[in-house]
Order: sequence, then C-alpha cells, then structure tokens
Amino acid sequence: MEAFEYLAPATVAEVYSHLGNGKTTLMLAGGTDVIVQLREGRKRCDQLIDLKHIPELVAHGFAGDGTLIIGAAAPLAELYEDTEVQRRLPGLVDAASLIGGIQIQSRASLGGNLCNASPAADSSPALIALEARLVIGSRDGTREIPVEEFFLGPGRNALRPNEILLQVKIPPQPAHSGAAYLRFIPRNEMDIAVASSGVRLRLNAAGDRIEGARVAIGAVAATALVVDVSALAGRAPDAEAFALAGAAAASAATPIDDMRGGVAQRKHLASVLTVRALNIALHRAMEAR
Amino acid sequence: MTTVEKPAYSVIGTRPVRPDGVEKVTGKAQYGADIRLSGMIFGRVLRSPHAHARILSIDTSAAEAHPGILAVLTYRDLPAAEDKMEELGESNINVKEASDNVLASDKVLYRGHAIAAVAAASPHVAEEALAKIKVEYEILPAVLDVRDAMREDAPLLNERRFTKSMGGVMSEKPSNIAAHNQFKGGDIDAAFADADVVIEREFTTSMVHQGYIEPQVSTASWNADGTLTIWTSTQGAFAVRGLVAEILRHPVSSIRVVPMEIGGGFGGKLPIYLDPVAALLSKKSGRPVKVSMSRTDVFEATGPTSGTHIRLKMAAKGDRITGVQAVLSYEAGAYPGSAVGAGAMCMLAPYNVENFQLDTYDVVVNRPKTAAYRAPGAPAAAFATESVVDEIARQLKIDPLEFRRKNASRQDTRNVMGVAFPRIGNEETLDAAINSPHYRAPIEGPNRGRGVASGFWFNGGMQSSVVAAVNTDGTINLVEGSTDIGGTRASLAMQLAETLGVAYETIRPVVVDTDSIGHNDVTGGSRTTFASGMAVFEAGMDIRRQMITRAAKLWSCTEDEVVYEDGGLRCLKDSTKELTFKELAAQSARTGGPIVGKASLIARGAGGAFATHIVDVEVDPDTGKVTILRYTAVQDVGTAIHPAYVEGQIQGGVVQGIGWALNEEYFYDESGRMVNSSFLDYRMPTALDVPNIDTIIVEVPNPGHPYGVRGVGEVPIVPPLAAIANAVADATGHRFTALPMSPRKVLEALDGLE
Amino acid sequence: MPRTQVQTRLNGVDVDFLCEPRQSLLEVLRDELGLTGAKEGCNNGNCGACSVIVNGRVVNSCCVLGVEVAGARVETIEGLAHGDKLHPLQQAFLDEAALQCGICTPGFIMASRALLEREPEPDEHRVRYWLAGNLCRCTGYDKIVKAVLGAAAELRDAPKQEVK
Amino acid sequence: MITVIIPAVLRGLCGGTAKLVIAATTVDGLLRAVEERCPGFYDRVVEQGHVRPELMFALDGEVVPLALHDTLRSGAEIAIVPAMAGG
Repeated sequence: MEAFEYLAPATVAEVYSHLGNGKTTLMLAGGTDVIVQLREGRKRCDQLIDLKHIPELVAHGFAGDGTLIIGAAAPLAELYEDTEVQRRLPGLVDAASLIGGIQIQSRASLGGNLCNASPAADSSPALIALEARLVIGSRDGTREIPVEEFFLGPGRNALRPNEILLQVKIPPQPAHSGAAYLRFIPRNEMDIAVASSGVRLRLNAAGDRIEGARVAIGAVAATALVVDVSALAGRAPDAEAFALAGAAAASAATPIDDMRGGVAQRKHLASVLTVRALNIALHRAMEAR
Repeated sequence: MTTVEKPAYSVIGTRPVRPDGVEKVTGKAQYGADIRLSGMIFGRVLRSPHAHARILSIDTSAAEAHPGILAVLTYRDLPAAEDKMEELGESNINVKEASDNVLASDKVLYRGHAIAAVAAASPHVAEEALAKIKVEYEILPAVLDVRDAMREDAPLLNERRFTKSMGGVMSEKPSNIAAHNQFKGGDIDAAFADADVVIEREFTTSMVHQGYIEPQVSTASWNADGTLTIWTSTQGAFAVRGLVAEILRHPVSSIRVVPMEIGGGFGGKLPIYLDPVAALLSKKSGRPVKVSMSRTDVFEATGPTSGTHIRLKMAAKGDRITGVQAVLSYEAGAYPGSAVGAGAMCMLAPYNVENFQLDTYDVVVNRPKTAAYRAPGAPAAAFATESVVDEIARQLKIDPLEFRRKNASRQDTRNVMGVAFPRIGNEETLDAAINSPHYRAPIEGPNRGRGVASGFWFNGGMQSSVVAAVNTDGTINLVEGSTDIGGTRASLAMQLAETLGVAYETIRPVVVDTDSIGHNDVTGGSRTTFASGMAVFEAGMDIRRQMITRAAKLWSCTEDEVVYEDGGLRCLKDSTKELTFKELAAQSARTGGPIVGKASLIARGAGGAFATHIVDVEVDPDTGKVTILRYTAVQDVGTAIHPAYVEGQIQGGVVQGIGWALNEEYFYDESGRMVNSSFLDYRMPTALDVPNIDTIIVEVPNPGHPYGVRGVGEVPIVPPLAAIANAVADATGHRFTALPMSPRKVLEALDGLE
Repeated sequence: MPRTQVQTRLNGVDVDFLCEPRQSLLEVLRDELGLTGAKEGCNNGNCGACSVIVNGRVVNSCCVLGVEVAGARVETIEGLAHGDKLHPLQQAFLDEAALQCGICTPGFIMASRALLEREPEPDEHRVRYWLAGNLCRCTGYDKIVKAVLGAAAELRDAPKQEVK
Repeated sequence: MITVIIPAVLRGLCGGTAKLVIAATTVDGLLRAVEERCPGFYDRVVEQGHVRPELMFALDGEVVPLALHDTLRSGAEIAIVPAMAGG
C-alpha cells in the first residue's frame, strides 16, 4: 500500500480546513471499502481523513418530526440494532443487515456504501424506496439532494470537489405503508447482489387499494434505477398488480453480463425480487395498520 | 455405525482432545506466517499480468535502487536445470519446469506466473519496489480451455512438447496434449451391440481451488557456510527439502526444513513456490526472509485442480452394467501432470464392469500448474459415471442404490487396471446407505429431489519413520515427521497407546524438522493415520520387546516366560512377579538405559475406501438457487481411530464437494485474467450455505493394517458432485452435465433464458 | 513515512505502539506487537480469520488501520483465557473437535464470543448467520456450530465464568 | 510363475495380449522376459536403468513403487499403471 497521511479531525469545520490544499484526499468511515481499495492499488491518496471522531457523523436518531437522521459514518450494526429503527423502518434494516458479514457491519456505514457508488450497493435501492435525502456539506454550506440523484455511474457520485457527505435523512413513512429490500446472491451471505429491489407500498386506510408505490432496483444498470410503477396506484394490492411492477422492473433494467450474472438472469431477477419484496411490504403495511 | 468383525480396543474409537488443541484455540500455535526471526525482512514476488508471453527483458535496476531494498531476484539467480523427469520420493518432477514455475525464464505461461522477487525491511516498501521492475513482453495468444488446447491449430505452450504414452512418443507434431493413456478390458463393441440401454453424455467441470485459508508462506535463513533453514507451511517437509535441493542444486544435508503448523492443504501444499525464492533472497541479503502470497496470488499462481471434459457412454442389460467407454481430458495447467489417470482408475471402481475402454488426455493450458486436490482426478470422473448410472437406473426403473448394489464391486472384482480388489467395504457401505434413516425417509414437497452417488479412492502407503522415547515416569515422547493437518497427532498417539496398553494422555507426540527424524513422505493420499500409524505400531512393539527383555533380566527368567499385556508385564512361572509399564520405565536406568522404540517402513496394504452419499435439495425455480436440505455421507473407514476427526474429515470433504457442485469456478476473461480471485467472488460455502452433514461410519477393517485403518480424508469429496446433480435432476427433471450448477446456469436451463 | 504513536487498551492492558498510517491493525498486532493469533487469510475482509473485538464489536482487523484504535478497547484471542483456565468457547472447540487445521479457529472463537455476549441463546440458524463472515475449509462447519451452541449453554449455566 | 497384466497402450507390442504368465524372480527379470515376447516393451517401462518415474506397479492389488531389483514371489500378479499422487 502507498504511504499516506492520516487525519482524525473532531469537527466538520476541521475537515473542510484540510480540503482544497492540493492533496488527493479520501474520507475514512468504516474503511471496509476504502482500506481494501488502497491496499489493492485501486485508489490512492495523499491524506486519509477519518470521520469517526466527529460526533454528528457517527450518531443516528429521530428528529421531532419523525425524520431519521443518520451520520454518514455511523456503523450499520448500531443502526439496525436500534429497536426503534427496526420498528419504524424494517425496509432499511433489510438492507443494512446484509451488507457483508457481521465483521463488516460492525464498521461499514451507509455513507461509505453510498459514496462508493457501486451499482450493486445494497443501501441504494432501499433508501430510494424510502425517499431518503442526502445532506452534503462544504466550506460554503450544505445542500440536500434526493438519494437517487447521488449516483452518476459505477464508482462516481455527485459530490463536487471539497464536498463531503454528512448525513442521510429518512423522512417519516406515510401511514398504511410498508417497505422491503431484497437482493439475490448465489450464496446466502458474504456476496455482491446479482440483482436487488427496494420497494415501498402505500395503501388506503382499508388496506384494499394501493395509494402509491415506489420501486428501485440495483445491480441491473450503471446506477440504482427508479422504476415507474405509477400504474399500480388505485389497483388492489394483489398478484396481478405486483406482476405489473415486476414487469416494469425487468424492462427498466439494462444490466451487463459479467461473472456475477447475465443479462437475461438479471432482468428476470429484477422482476422476481420486486414481486417478492412487494409481498413483504404488503404484509408489513397490513401489520402496521 | 456399522461395524464388521472389530476387536475390542481400549483407546481406539474414543474421542480424546487432540494434543495440539490448546495451542490452537489460544492463538499460540505457530503457523507459517507466525515466525519472527531476528533481523528478518519481507519478500514479495512480481507476477505476470499476461496469460502467455515471451519475456524479452527484465530490468530490475530501478527496484535495486529503491530505498530500503536489500535483495532482488530473477530466474538468472537460479541454477540452469535439466529438462527431464526426476523421481523425488513419491513425487516426480521435471526440474526445469519446477524451476520455471518458481521464477519464469523464457516464457510466462499463465497470469500470475512469478517473474522476480524483492526483499525489504517492510512489506510495503517491497511492494513499492516491485512496481519499479520493468518487464518487456511479446504477448502470445493464450489457450485456456482443454478442448481448445487439444485442437491442431491451438497456440503451443511448449514448441518442444510431443504427446507421450507410457514412455513412447505418440504425436508427429508438437502438441499441448502431454500424454495419452488407455485402460481397456473385455469387448465393448459386443457389450454395446447387445445392450438394453445405452446412454452417452458429455460432462464438463470447472477448474476449482483447494481453498485452504492460510496462503502459502515461507521463511528462509541462508548462512555463510551454505547451511539453509526453511520454516514453511507444507504437507511434506522432506519433499520440500528434496525439491529445494534439486532446484537450487544444493546438498540435501545442508537444508533443514522446519514444518510450521499448516493452515490447510488438501493437496495444494505438496508443490513448492516460495521456498527457493525465500532461500535465494536470504542468500543475497544475508538476512532471514519471509515471503508470503496474497489471496489473489494463491488463486492465480498456486495449483488448483483441473477443469475437465469427459465423454462417457454406458451400456446396461437387464439390471447389469455391461460396458463403459469414456474419454477423459483434463487441464494440467501450464505444465503436464494432471490427475486424469487417477480419475480413470477410480471412476468404475464401485462397479463390476467387464467391458470398458477409458482414454485419458493430459493437456497443458495457460492456467496455473494444477496440483492435487483431495482424491485428485476422481470427483470429476465420478460426476460422469454416477450421473449416467443414475440415468440408467431411472430408465430401468430400479432404485438407484439397489442398482448400484447389484453391480457393486467386491473382493476379487478386477478394476480397470486388471487388478483384483482385496477386502473392500463397498457393499457394506451401500447396505448402510440403503438402510439409513435418511434414505428410508420420504422426500416431499415441490421443487425438491433426492440424489445418491458412490465414490472410490485408492489411499496411499509410502514411507514413514517414527521414534518413541519412554520417560522414567512412564510417559512417552512420540517423535514423528508427518505434518498434522487435521488431528494426526491424536490418531497416532492413540495407536501407540493402544499398542502399549497405556493411557492416551501419557503420550506426547511432536512433529519435528527434517534433521530430527528419518524420511517421512507427505501428509497426502490419506496415508498418515494409516502409514505413520503402522510405524507407530511397530515402534510400540519394539518397546514391548525391549521391556520383555528387561523384565526377564530383572526376574532372571527367559524372555518367553514374560508376557506383555494390558500395559504391564508378568512372569508366567511366578505370579508374584508383575510390573506395570510405568514401574518398569522407572527402572530403565538400572536395566540397560533408555528405552526407545523405532520404526521406519514403506507401508504396504493401503486399503481403498468407498463412500456413498445421499442428498436432498430444493431448487428455487424463480432464481435457480439450489439449497441443500439434508445430507448423509456413508463411508467405509476400516477402523475409526478417532471417530470425531473421522466425521470431521467426511463433513469437510462433503462441503468442499457442495461448493464444487454449486458455485465454485475459475472465471477468466478473454485475455486470460482470472476475474474472481478473491474469497468474495470465488464462492466457497459459508456456515449459512450448508446444513449439518450426517455421517454413517462403516468399519470393514483393512487387513493390511494392524488396526484395520483405511485412509479417510479423500473419498468424501468424490460423490457429492454427482449426488447433487442427481438430486437436482430429481427435483427439476433437468439433468445438468456441466459444473458448477450455479443459479445462473440452473435458471437459464429451467426458464430457457439466454 | 513518519510513524505515529498510538495508545490503546489491548486485552485489558494499556499499550502504546508506533505504526505507519498504512499499516492495518492486523499488521500491527502481528508484526509490531507479536500477537500472531489473528491470522491473515484474505486481507480484504472476506474470510474472518483476522477477527478481533474492538470496543465490543467483532471486526476484521485487516480492514482497520492501526492508527484507528487510538483510545479503543481491543480484544484478541490471546486475551480470552484466564491464566490456565480456557474460555468455555475454547474448551467447547476442543471437546467437539471443531477444528482441523486450526487456522480459522481464533477468528471463529472471537466472532462467536461477540455473538454470545449479545445473544446468550442463539439457535443453530442464528449461529450460522453470525458466523457467515468466517470461512472454514476443513470442518464443513458442523462441529463448529455444535461447539458454539454447546458453549452458549455452558455460559448460560455458569455466567460467572465470563469475566470481562 | 508371475502373471503380468499388459497396459492397454502396450498390448500392440504383444500382439494384443492383455495378460502373460512368465517365470521371473525380480521386476527386471520379469520385464526382460516380457521384452522377449513383446519387442520394445522394456524401454517403454525402463529409462536409463530405472522404472520411468511416470509409471508404477500394482502388485497383488496394491499400487506400489517397485524398483527393478525388487523380488517377486511366485504366483504374484503384477500390473503396470500410471503413477498418481493423493491430496
């Protein structure tokens, strides 16, 4: 591994002070991606900035309005072990609890998973389904964007020079709604998604009609994709409706053929996973009533 | 447990804690990478980015000038080697090829082929210097697949290689086919002409890796007087000593190889890769040097097992298998020497087949030189045989195990070498499978199926040497030279305790270096508990004889008036005269000095081992994923010395077989680069991917061993490939003839996707 | 490259060491502090052989920088036994013959310890899920899972054996 | 007398015979006796005074590395097979 300088600032302002000094800079959160990328020469840097000494970046909690605010460097395990998070956002727990093994989840963060911008990242479709927004900061202030706008391509995200990802915000979920995330891998753990689907289903009070649905699919294009499932609105939450969503997911998918999966396989899985995730979401929506 | 005519043992068959256990659960055990010598520095190896290229030049000047670099190495530092086969203990090597595989000279033959090495005080600095070595290549077309490599117009790995066959040269032109062989018996044409059923299928299996968790690592210290010590992770310290001596043209007596604890081998730690490199880096730098591989190096540059192509045609008449014709082509990797011969010799072993013709082709391709992997050659061959046997049984509407039972080989059945089997436990194993709770239980539910398959492995004998020194407190130090990969210290100590009638706890086994014991062949071929166990038995009998002599002296009677039994001695003509083992040991100083038992032998009578496996699977038709629901492995082990470690060997072999069947494979891109050289993308089973593996131990004692031991470690990996394919066929109606049966392949087949 | 001084609490004892920022915790433990119980199997977080516990959570020490453990609590396999008294997990691995070559064993034991500290009564599936980040190529996992379940029962019966 | 099983690829030298029964006391004597009936056989098995490293013998059912000087008991059955190694 090439030598680099290690910095552990205590405040965000201090982070900014280290940026724009001409040095190649990488941020260190859980390190489960970046340390390996540096070791294998897939990335290099002059300085590595450890964000874990900044309290607001490693904390998570619900704001008064019910928005969950997650520090970009907060470890996944702390997130999904929070019983309140489990109760309110099972769709987020689905994703957070299957990124890597336990050892990875002890360290890895949502922020790192997002910034790494892998098309197969487990957190992206789940967060898109939940309408998460990202808080991005720089010396000049902060801006917020919907999570789906963050991904520009494999390994490329919307951070501008000297910007860093500060927080992930998940708004309170609508009444009578349920969300779920599923991925397919050849093994049962420790694997990269061949295809994945994050969904949220919103029902009417009676629970017999779909008010709205969100579907996002992963590992089937250069970035996670939002699937247009507006056709589901007004329909009964049944197999027929879910099959429509599955078909929409399959046709939206534009996957590549690589050692992890084939084109036809991935399109097919996008549909299968979307239908299965919708069934789980339906179950959760009904339970929540 | 089915047991046939087994004597009553006091130690054999119990489950004591292994002698090396505490050090291994407390992190104290010293594995290859754990050694730290004063002044030690770190070596790293530069590897080829190309699958096939001529090396035009290697410029190491910038690396030599890199701050902190203490030694740089290329093939120029290796002695020129002769291009001929050498016999080395149990292994045969072409020294030129072995040397070229350690550091490439004229050509690189696979991605990852070692080219140069450097040493520095920090491994990071060594890596910085590697980046500064400039190599000019003339890139050549690569050939990766065994069938492509066999074509007339295929790129040649070695323009001077012709096809050999049992010492003769068979081809007019140079070829990638290194060797052809044939096994023939009876009249296959007549058998096929007169058959009720004939089935012909083509099978392929992918190159897979042993997947031991500890990467190769070697530490060497070269002294000014030419003496060389190597601390390494190996299945055979004496083999390493011999190979290093050949490659470096250095006297064996000047080389001491210290076997560190080994983090798995499965056959993959029989060859050497780093030891000569560490030795020469040490010679050049004057420091002890530790050289280790990364996981990617392990995948790209150490011997996996062959990818294979097998065409098999089988005839049956009535309920009998009457004829088999097969052509087996195995990838040898960059240099000749696949296990295709063993595959052919094992594939029909479970059956009594009189008419057969098996042709084998050993083929070089631009992949790493293959190495042994647990029952080398047999699993892929059994995948073909057992799949077709299953299909024929179905066509004949005979239960697949009953069909195997009707056609089973037994004592005096002749195998494909024309050789008669000694006492074997094939039928007993099949009976135990037929009567097992698993097989008697129905399999129900949609997308579920059951499969069975049998398998055979020869097991090895070879050379072993042990010394057992009796201490005056009655305890015994057992000195052995067999690497302990999976509990052999325990199985050998137990056999000595049984022989002497003493407590297991009184025996302290130790595995020593090549200066401290006579030659021991590798821990491989499932030989250690069998062969070193035989040596341990003879060393024990040597101790008993010495004790009888001394007791006779003490009691002033003749030796034949003294009997040794139940760990003590007594005088036949005077019942007052009795001594326990411990009491007599205490008197050794007064009865002629230390009591030391010794034995050195070539173990004969290795009994072959048979296994039959039963597996239930569920196939998800929407994803193509195969889930193993239940697995039972039945195996004749001769005598289970330590049943827990016997079960462990079986369970481990089965799970490796599950990985081979379902997900493991080498993915190469067009340029010949392996694209899944990590534990993330080379998908070995995790704890969550497999159920508990039930074992049924059958004991048909091997008449060739004092305690009836048969090799255990290898045969468990032979049946799973076919057993799972047969189960998937039962569940889906689709028969898979290409491994792995990955979700993608299953889905594409079931849903007709493409 | 200048080396940084790091102070940490290792197996209950305050230690400080010098390391380069690019050295992983695994390298520091093995090469600087001489604790070779944590093993390198893959060096990229996919085998668990280097598992250690940092601030109560099990991590792959190959994916942690040495400089990151400043002020942290680090527990390794070397700190698990008390004098000559093995931890129930260590004893269970011996009694169940849950190791063959043993290279993965320290990682499995540390990961299992982290599990049992959180969940005293895991079922078989939970144990298999938790240990999915630890690869073993010898045992087929069967006896490892049984050892962990056995140790869990042992620890429930005699919780005092689990001393911090 | 010793029974020799001729490997398939060498049967051409022996007029297709798969099995010979020959009087001999050592491996070398046996191979030379086969050579008399199957010209060219000896050199296919022996190279520079040693059994070719890529070959082994199966003696009375067991694959063993025999040397030319090894003695054979009368009634033994011997086959010539390719060498193999275990894992």
